[in-house]
Amino acid sequence: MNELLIIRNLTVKFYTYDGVVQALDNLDLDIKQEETFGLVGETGCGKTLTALSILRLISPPGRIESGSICFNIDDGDEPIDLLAIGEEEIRAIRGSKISMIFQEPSSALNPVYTIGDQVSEVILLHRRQELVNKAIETITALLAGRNSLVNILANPMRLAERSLYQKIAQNPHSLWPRIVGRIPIMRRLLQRLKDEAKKMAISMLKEVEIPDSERVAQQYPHQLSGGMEQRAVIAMALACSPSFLIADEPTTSLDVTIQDQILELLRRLKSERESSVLYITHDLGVAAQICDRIGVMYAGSLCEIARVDDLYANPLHPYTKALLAAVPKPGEEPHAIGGTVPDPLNLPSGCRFHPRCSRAIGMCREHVPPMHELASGHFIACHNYQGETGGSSC
Amino acid sequence: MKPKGIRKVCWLLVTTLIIAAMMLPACAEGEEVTEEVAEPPIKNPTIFIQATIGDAETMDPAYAYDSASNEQIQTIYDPLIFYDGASTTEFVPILATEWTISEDGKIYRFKIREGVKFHNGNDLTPSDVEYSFERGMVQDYGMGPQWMIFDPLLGIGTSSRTDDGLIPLEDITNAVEVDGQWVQFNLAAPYAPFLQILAGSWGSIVDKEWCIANGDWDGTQASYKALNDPSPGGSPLQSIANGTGPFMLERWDAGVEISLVRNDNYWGELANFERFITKVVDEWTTRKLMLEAGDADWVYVPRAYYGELEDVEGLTVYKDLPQLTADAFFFQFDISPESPFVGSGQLDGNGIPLDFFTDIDVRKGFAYAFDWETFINDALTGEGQQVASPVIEGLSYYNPDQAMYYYDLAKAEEHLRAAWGGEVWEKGFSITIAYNAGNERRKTACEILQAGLFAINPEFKVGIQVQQWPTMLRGMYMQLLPVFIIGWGADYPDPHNFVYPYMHSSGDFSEWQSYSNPEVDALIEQGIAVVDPAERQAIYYQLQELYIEDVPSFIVAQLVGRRYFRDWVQGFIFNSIDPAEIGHVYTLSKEY
Amino acid sequence: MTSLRFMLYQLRRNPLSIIGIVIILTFIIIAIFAPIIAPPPEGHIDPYMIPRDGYSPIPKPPNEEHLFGTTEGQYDIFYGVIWGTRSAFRVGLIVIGVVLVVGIVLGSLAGYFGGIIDEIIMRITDIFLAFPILILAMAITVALGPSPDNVIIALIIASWPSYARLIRGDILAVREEDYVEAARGMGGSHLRIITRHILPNSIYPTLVMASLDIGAVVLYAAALSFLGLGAQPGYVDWGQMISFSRNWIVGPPGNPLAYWYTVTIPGLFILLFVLGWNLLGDAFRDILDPRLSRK
Amino acid sequence: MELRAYIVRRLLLIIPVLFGVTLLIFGLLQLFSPVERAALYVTDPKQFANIAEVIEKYGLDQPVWVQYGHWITEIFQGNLGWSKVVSQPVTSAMLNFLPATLELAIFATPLIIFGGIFLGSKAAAHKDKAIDHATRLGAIVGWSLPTFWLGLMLLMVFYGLFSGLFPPERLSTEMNIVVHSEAFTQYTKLHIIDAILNGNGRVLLDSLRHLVLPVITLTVVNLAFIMRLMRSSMLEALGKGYILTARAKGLDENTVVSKHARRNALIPVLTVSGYIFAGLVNGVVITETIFNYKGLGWWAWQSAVNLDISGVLGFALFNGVLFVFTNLVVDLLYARIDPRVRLGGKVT
Repeated sequence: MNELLIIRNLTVKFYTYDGVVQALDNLDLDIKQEETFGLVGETGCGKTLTALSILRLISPPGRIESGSICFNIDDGDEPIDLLAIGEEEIRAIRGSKISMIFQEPSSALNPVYTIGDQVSEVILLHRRQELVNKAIETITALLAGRNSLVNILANPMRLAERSLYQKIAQNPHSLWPRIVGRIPIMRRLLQRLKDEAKKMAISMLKEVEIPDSERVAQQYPHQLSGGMEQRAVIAMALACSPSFLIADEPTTSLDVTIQDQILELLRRLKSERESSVLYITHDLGVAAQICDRIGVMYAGSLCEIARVDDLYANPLHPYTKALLAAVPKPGEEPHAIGGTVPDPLNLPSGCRFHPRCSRAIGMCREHVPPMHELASGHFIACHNYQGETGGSSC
Repeated sequence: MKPKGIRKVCWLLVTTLIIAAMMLPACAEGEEVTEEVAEPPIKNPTIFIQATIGDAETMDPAYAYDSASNEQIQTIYDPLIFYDGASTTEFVPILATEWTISEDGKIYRFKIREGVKFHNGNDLTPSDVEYSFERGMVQDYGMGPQWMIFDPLLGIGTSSRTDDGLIPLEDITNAVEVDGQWVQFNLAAPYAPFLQILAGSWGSIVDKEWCIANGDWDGTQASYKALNDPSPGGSPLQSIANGTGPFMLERWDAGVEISLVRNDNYWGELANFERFITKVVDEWTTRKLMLEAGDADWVYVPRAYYGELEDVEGLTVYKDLPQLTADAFFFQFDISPESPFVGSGQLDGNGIPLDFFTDIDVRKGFAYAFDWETFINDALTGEGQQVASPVIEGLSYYNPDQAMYYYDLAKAEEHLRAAWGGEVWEKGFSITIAYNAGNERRKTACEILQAGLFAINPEFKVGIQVQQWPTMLRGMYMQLLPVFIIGWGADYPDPHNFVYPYMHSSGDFSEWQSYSNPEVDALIEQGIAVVDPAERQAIYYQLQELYIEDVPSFIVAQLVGRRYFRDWVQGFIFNSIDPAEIGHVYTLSKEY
Repeated sequence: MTSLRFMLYQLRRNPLSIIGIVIILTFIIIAIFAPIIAPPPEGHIDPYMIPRDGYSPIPKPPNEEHLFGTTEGQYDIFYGVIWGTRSAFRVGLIVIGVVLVVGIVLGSLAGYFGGIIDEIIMRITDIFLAFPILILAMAITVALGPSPDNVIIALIIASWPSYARLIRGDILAVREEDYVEAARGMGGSHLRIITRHILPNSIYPTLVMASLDIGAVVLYAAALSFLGLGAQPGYVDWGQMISFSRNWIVGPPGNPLAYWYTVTIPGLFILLFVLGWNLLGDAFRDILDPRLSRK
Repeated sequence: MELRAYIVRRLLLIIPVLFGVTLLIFGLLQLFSPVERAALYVTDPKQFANIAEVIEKYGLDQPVWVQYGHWITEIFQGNLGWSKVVSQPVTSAMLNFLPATLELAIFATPLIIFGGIFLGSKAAAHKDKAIDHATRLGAIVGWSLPTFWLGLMLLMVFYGLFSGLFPPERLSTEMNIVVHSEAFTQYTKLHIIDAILNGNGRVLLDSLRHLVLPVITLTVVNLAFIMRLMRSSMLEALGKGYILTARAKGLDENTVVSKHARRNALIPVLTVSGYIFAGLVNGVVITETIFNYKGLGWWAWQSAVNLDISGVLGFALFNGVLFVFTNLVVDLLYARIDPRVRLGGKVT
């Protein structure tokens, strides 16, 4: 299996009024083709930041300090470093190759535009070529139609329309659509593109199992239930068939029954589209349901990565163990993790977890434990396991 | 990015064009100026433009009682006679070609000019003249000018409405009669200033036929009842005009401007201007700039700003023009117990008794404590003069040698020590005097009086209160104000018009003051009834002396005014009674 | 402690707000020490009336005796602007103080109880809000008679409704919040719920508006004085002083700026005073606005 | 439709508001004693002799409700009274002065609204950058400027210093005569539009020149208000989740700001348009007074200063009606921009 995404030494800092916060600390992470990688950890440990870094959506006062994020756009092509490319290029990737589903569907959707508009917006943006070709086809079909009075009257207009689209088809960067879009009457010429996008948006809504999708496309976010809204967000994210999907706690704000439906939907779409998923959650149960591999994060760095069954069967890192113990199970008292989440401004030295760790040893205070592969595919960053197997594979 | 750049350039172009277009007229004007170095070209040579404050209230000659309206009306309408140039006692014939006065002074006859046409083409007839005065009396209202007609013709000073209802219509119609080409006025008693009254705008002649057509009085009792005592705007001639004057009303844009056009069928020599425009411009700075730019030929200049125009080029100034108006401090002889301005109401140093000013020593003490010199030189920048009595300069029988009060703290002290058996001096007093809001001149006068009294004795405490106009009027009327400062402007240039309100026991001010002196009353009544100038002079000289003796009030100053015209305006004639500060626009012209 | 540090941090980040604080502090010092900075002359009765040096209507330029010159009527400009600081604070603080109290009381009643009380109070505010503040204040000062106190009354009457509305709106927003429901469930009295639970969570926009409005109120008062409806001539009031200068804006030809000091100095004092409050209000907004503060 | 019911309801609400407005004004009037109110008719003390007659004639000593009854009856007959300051009925005074103010508003309003929105969003999009600081400073100074002071300063420079570049009043004397001549038809009494309809370029230019300073004066303060508001609500909108979504879609920053943020940011701006309206009216009073631009604001000021109660009442009524209608329009716009209002539902 090839790596789709390779993150190396990713460091993100926040420059706040009372000091610099090291939000991500030399993070290394690989995500393979067609796998679902789960990122778990307590709130504020840097899961969402990792996701936003991949899309380069960290906004001030946060800043990506160093590192690289190599992304395999197409098989065979040279992977590109998302942190090194220009703004224009990263925009072309956002929404088309990598897209993201946010935690709160009601705030992720713009309240003043219809669902259809918001879904078709991304299609118009990234699948313009496809739309143009479809439009040319439709117009050609119309031009070949019967010689009715309507057709005779409308044909000159259609010819103009077609030539415009052909211009766009020949040169995707043509200025024509921009110019036409600025002129009020001419703007109508682009309407067909929008209509085509709207059609595709509706079929996308159908795909995410939204019933009565034609009607829903005309509706505004506040008219939908939370589950429906999240489906719409998923439709938006998958509209351009991205090879990499980031799902940031997509089910957290939903009822449990709907949670399951959404998870099922995600699983199905993922396998249909052969894409990889970075699934962020704080819920270990959900992670177990959907993920192939899981990375456990604590205070801005990863402490354990393992295949899902491996992790649950054999958690090694004290933090992972504590997390699993904290999950309530029937008939058992859940064990809360002792101590408190560290102050991001005053991170503990050495292993970030050592003040809360029951197995902390002297070294933990001084040295950051390196990540190393303990067993095949099972990585851990803990001094307790130091030397059990040779170095990490980063 | 490209389209944005283009758009920017476009905007820049458009903006530049607009600005350039706007500057064009200004530049063009500038160029003209540089071409002719010596004298700037006359702006709007065929139009006289004046910028003033306050709009006319009405165009109805019988209703108008404010100078802005009077000014317009006397330009649109003609009276029977008018003042001869600057004189206030000599007259020239206008619509009357000649006139006679009977020996007993009770019958005035006027021969009406023939061949005169109203603006609408109707001919002027003697019955129009009769109608004009009768309709005026018919349409009398509480605050109007018609008392000036009633007083001589019917011998009633105030109103056409008595407790028994309206005065009989016959009384009115019998007062003025047509006799061939002559019109005869039957006076109730001799009335010395009758001719002056006829020269006012209330003496304007209207077109009977046109008036009736416009719903005005048709001679019947019913119409009299309906039209008497109109509300503001209730007169049929409120905003329309049809006179025989040198200008015709073209447009009255209320609050903005009045535009008159020349009457090309005028019976006399035509006016020099095609148009006469009066603009209402409240802001002094704007008026000044209009005058400086030549956009106005005359603007109203408040006296505080005379100095500012001193060195301005291109202006003609007329100085030292005595105004027929005088402010005075009035003492209340019988203060109302409700007055909040008398402190404790006792002579205990914290107030004054209600009859405080009945003691003549108090009044004299106050008069000697007023610093005329400072007031006139400083506050009026020298544009004023001290006068002894209400018979001010510019009125007949003004006695320039009349002795008067002067600023003398020793004398003031002497009188105030004597007042109220020495109690005033011992205990001091505290009163509040009032002036009307917006009148800085009166405020200054109050402050000077305050400072003078304080200088004599620190226990003489004078508070100064600003009051809104209606509140102040109420205070005077209800006798709440122990001392108030207010002024009177002339209706007609005769001393009677001044001594009556200032001194007669039923005069406007003196009645409010509760001032009454039978000797004075008798003299005033006598003064109006005799016609012989020598006799009148004796009476009015005596009244002036009595005013100083009695001090019911004392005159702060008679204002002296200036007129600033563009230097291309010629023909200004100053007549102190003219409601228009520019004089009569008919005499003006624009030329170098 | 953090919040103080946060405030200081915010202030440091925004140099404009520091300027605002400096301006307001300067004005406070001027107001307090007015009798020392510009002592009233001997025998001057009312320190809130500007002393006159003569009665001439022509302004005199700055000289040794009169630091900023004199206006028409020879009122000392320096004295006027220094003592005018006191009346500016007086107008601003009294009006805003009273309006805040009235607004909070009526706004809370309307917002918290709703129903008929809300309807009545809101209809009344509708009536008042149908007049722009300046127009209503104009009408009220006309009716009460022009005086500094009446200007204050007029501005209070004219400006309370917008506060009542604002507070009502903010209260409506938090009324249904869980913690309010909880307090209600625990049987807290209405007064306690309003003062302890609702107001602290809803008053912040009002306070920001109040700090901004102190400047605005002073502007309105000045405008009223300028229009001839405020303080009487000679009272230590900046707007009234500008109205003195109104007719001296443009000097004689050739020297159009001859009387610059009559307009510029009181105008600058108003401008700086209002500017100070606005800068301060902006800073408050940044500090108090939870949305803009740290996440 | 629901919308129609809503409009009808709003229109019905005008009635109690206007009723309250009349009560308020009448209440103010009662602060004057009968003598004082009679004195309102008096301009010269010599007219005061018959004051008792005046009080009786106008029923000024009658109980308040009787007077109010008289007044309200007159109103229902379309008679708003007599405007003393301009010597004509209040209704015709309003009709005469409306076009001038309208002309001013036609130019100032779009400048204020679109300029404020544009600059405000620019500043927010470039928060803490130079453009933000500049516009913020500009807005704060603009907002702190006393309108009357600004107006006088402008007049000093552009009429005094640059001899007559931008003069006060509505038209020059010359053009005023042209406008009132027979060759010129006054279709609307709005000089600009009339000039265009008559094809008279000189009148057009002249009236534009006269509009420059009043429009600037009126615009500065109100523009600052909207700009500040727009900036803060734009900042708030830019922090919302849907902005992140839009960015994650790959939209360019321009589209994110102008399409996704601006429309949401407009909603709070719209809610305070009532204040903008009030600001305009306040500004109009001062601006028209300073520039001797004879419109409704000038008339209102004159009426107030001269204690012309009918005029003040008339203006207040007019203003009240206008205010309610403006709010109606704002509500409709609001519904257009915010589907949550239009379609009913949760408004957060």
